[in-house]
Amino acid sequence: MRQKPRYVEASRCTACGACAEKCPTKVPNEFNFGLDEHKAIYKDYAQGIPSVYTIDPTHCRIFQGKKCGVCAKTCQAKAIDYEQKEKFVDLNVAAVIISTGYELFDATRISEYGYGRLPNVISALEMERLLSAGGPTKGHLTRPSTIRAEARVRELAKRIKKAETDQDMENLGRFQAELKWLEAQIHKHHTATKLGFIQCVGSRDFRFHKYCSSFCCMHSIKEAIIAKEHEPQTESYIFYMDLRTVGKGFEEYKVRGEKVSGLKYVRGRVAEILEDDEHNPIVYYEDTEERRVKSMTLDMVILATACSAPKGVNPLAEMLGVELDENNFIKTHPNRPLDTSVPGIFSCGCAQGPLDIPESVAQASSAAARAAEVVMTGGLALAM
Amino acid sequence: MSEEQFEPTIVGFLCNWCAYAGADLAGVSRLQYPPNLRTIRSLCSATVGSHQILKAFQKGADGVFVGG
Amino acid sequence: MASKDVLIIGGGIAGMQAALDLGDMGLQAHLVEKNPSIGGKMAQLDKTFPTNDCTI
Amino acid sequence: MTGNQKEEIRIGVFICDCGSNIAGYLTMQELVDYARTLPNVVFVQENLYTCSESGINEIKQAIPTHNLNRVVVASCTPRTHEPLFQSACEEAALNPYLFEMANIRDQCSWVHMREREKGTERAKHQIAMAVAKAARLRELSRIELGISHRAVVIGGGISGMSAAMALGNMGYEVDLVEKQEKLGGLLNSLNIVLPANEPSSRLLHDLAARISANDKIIVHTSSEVTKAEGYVGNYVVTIREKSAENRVKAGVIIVAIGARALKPEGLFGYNGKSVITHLELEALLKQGAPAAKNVVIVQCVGSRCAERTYCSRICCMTAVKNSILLKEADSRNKVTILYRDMMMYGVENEDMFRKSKELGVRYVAYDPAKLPQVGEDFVKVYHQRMGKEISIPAELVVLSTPLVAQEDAANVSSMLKVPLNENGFFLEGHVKLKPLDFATDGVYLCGSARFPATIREAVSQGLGAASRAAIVLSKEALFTSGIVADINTETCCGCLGCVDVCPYGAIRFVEEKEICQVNKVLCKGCGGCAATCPSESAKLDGFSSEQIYAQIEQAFAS
Repeated sequence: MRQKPRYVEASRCTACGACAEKCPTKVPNEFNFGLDEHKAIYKDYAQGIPSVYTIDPTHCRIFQGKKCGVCAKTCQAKAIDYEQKEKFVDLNVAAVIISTGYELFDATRISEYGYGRLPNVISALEMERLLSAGGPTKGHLTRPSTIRAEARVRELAKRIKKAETDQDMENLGRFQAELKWLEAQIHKHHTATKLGFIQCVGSRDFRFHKYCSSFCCMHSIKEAIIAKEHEPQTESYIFYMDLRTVGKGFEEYKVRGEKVSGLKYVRGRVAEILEDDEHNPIVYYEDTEERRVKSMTLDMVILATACSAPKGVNPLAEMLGVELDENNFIKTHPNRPLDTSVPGIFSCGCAQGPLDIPESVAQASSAAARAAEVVMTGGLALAM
Repeated sequence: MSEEQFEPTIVGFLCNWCAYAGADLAGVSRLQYPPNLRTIRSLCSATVGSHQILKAFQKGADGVFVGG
Repeated sequence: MASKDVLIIGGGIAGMQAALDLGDMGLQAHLVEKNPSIGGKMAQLDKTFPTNDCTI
Repeated sequence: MTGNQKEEIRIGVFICDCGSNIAGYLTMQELVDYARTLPNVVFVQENLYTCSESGINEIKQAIPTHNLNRVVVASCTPRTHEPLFQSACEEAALNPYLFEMANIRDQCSWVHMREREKGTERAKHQIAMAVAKAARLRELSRIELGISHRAVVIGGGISGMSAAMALGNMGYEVDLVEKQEKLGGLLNSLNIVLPANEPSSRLLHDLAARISANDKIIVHTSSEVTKAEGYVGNYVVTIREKSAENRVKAGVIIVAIGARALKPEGLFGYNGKSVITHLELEALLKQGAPAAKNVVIVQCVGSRCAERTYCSRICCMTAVKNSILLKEADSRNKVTILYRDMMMYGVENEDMFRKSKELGVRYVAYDPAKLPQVGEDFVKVYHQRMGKEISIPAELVVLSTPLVAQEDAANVSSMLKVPLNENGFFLEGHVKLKPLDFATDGVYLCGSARFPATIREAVSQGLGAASRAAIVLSKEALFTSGIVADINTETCCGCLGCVDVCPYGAIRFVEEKEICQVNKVLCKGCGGCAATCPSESAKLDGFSSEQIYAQIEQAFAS
């Protein structure tokens, strides 16, 4: 096992955050999908465990050969250690549980949906971060085009200042014009209130994953309901093939979404997404109930991206000798849902295929039970 | 007492599992609020009885906040 | 003596729960996560249905 | 305890700088000076980091040196650091419940970073409040309980068998109690099961053989659990086997009573002959394919409706599985599935769904407002895409009915004091994070008793429930929390208010004395009873009214 260095001594760090406050380097925040920034010494999220900060060596000035060391000076607990090396730890174990989870399908592969190209087409997990009080917009549904425009406004303000000191009249005029135009734009479509949720993005699609990702129907319905709670004017349209409300309380939740939160469920596959000149996405879809091709202009589109096997799973599977299925999920025995092709190695959660949270939690306990059986019988239970 | 000088004291009964944790998180996130609150940790907002709320007013609270 | 430890690869909700169960049974569980914090995708969720509880 | 009350109260206060996190925004010297003036405070110390090794050592040394019998730490939040400081007290031979914290970082210095003076004022009050509470703290102890290292599993279907198997393999004694004559539950009535694609009997025989080979597992068939008394670690369960009654001691109980298929009397012309259920179809398929050339399967019969609001999860895949078997028996058979949404979630289901389409199974979506009409040898349905009603020939109509709660679910629920939801399925501790636990410790849940589950899911949940149960069984003893409720026997008038609000079933009405009594083992210290009690007889040790009043008073101290 290889332990990556944090460059922060975990036993000393008190997670006070003074280092991050003083750190001069800003880095796009991957946890929030680059919708905001954190410092080069950071924690993924405020309640993260272990409650210890980590230095990102690809951005920290010290690791870029520049002068800095601010965090080491700030830290009174003397926890910063730029010399920390990666550690190799050998473990002797009786059982292994693979719970490597999943990766989200890369929606840029469906070019007709414009993800990555159209600013107001986002993924469902990005939507989570927008809705989160701990996220980049503190839970306000600011359109990503606006977030970008606001960042540009801040940058322009800086540039204008510089142009003023440098007496660079040519650029000054240009920047001022852009600033004026942007400021007018920002106020026009600040908050997204007309939302479209597109289901089966990468799932149930022969080009990508044939399978159903199981959790996305409920995920979209939940996001639409929460969006309505945040902003009562919100209108949401969910474009689906089948709404798979198979869990406990799911069907009831779906019905509540329609009756109480006014969600509109539209049975139909979306063919393409374009945008108008105000970055409003236009969705073209086939309404199968009315048997017509229609279009709808929205403020923001949320793609329910599929559950894909994580990329790193192949070398891991090879190392452990476990078989994968055709989708690169860990293959399990049909009647023994935790057992992989190798005795003593178990798998739970989305590593073995799409699952929702309670099923994952239940499986995790089951995997623990299987591992405990092996440990407590000294391996005898493997034969069972 | 003039309006400008009025400094209310607010007693906050906070549930250990949510509102108290929320107040901690406000700190972790360095959110700033006026220092007029005095917090009391309770194990559940259901434990905060009317007697305790009345006691707080009786002793001079200008407001009582029950978070849970 | 044969090892009584269990290795868990991946510190999302499933890995965490498996580690907790094993730990609570008194077994040594090694939870390996490639990111600085455990929690996986679930930590990125805002709230969960049907109760709309927060996830953390 | 009386000796304690007379003893002089000597409080030590430790004020943490947290590097610059507190010291940078509050005036520490003022806090130290102020703390010295508080009643009962005999020692005050400022630390750079109270939680560091040296800070902890200072607490441990100060307790004997200054004869402290209460400790207050003013620093960060008790939610993360209380256990650390409590164990420091314990190591210095001070009862850990004589410790209190004042939160002057997360809830003070960090949120008043630009208001040194008023922030310091607030910190003073928070310290005074903690000191006042500390003066009123009582020694509490954790109660130690023995454990019966034995489990009772109620229900011998696939999930109960899996749970028993796992616990048996871990070395625990298990009583597996099944009402019917043989193990297997619903699986006994099924034909081919998925995803193994083999007769259900194979899976059943395999599991039953492994169970009978395990000498830790005692199987009780034609048996019922009639009574369960006690609490986690110490249940006494009465099992009625035929006419004999047996009492066993068990540490945990697993509820695996399963579910039953709804018989759709009065729906869609159900007659058990030409209009049948899937269970009846599976029985026919075991004998070979039925003679019908035209089969129509109707989904959501008696589910996703006003009467039963839920989707039963497994009926779509059952319908698709059987449609494939009908097609494979004779490819000329015409099979049509009338559906609302095809709930073919996951990898294998979607594969199977596609396979059925390749074999020529037809799918027609229907609108629940325009239900299909079952006639003599046809089914009429409004075809949404064609925009008109069509008539499909059908010699055999199969109704996909949901799994519904067992008739005795309510009995089991009241016997074990665990809740049911509005549809009669057992209600887990938390829908996302504790799917196999109940709020009550020591009772666990798996399989279709919780909610309709596939075979794989039922197996997985059975094993999972075993894991949750093993957490209790693996311990030599259980310790209760020190912070539990207590009801004053003098003032309690037996109004039962507390019994109603207690979510853990920890309060009992003692009839002979007409008062309520707390079972300290089950009590989780939530304090609901204390808030409800009209006479303030119910108190929460460690959060008593007296202590809170003292805190309130100090919130205004000048």
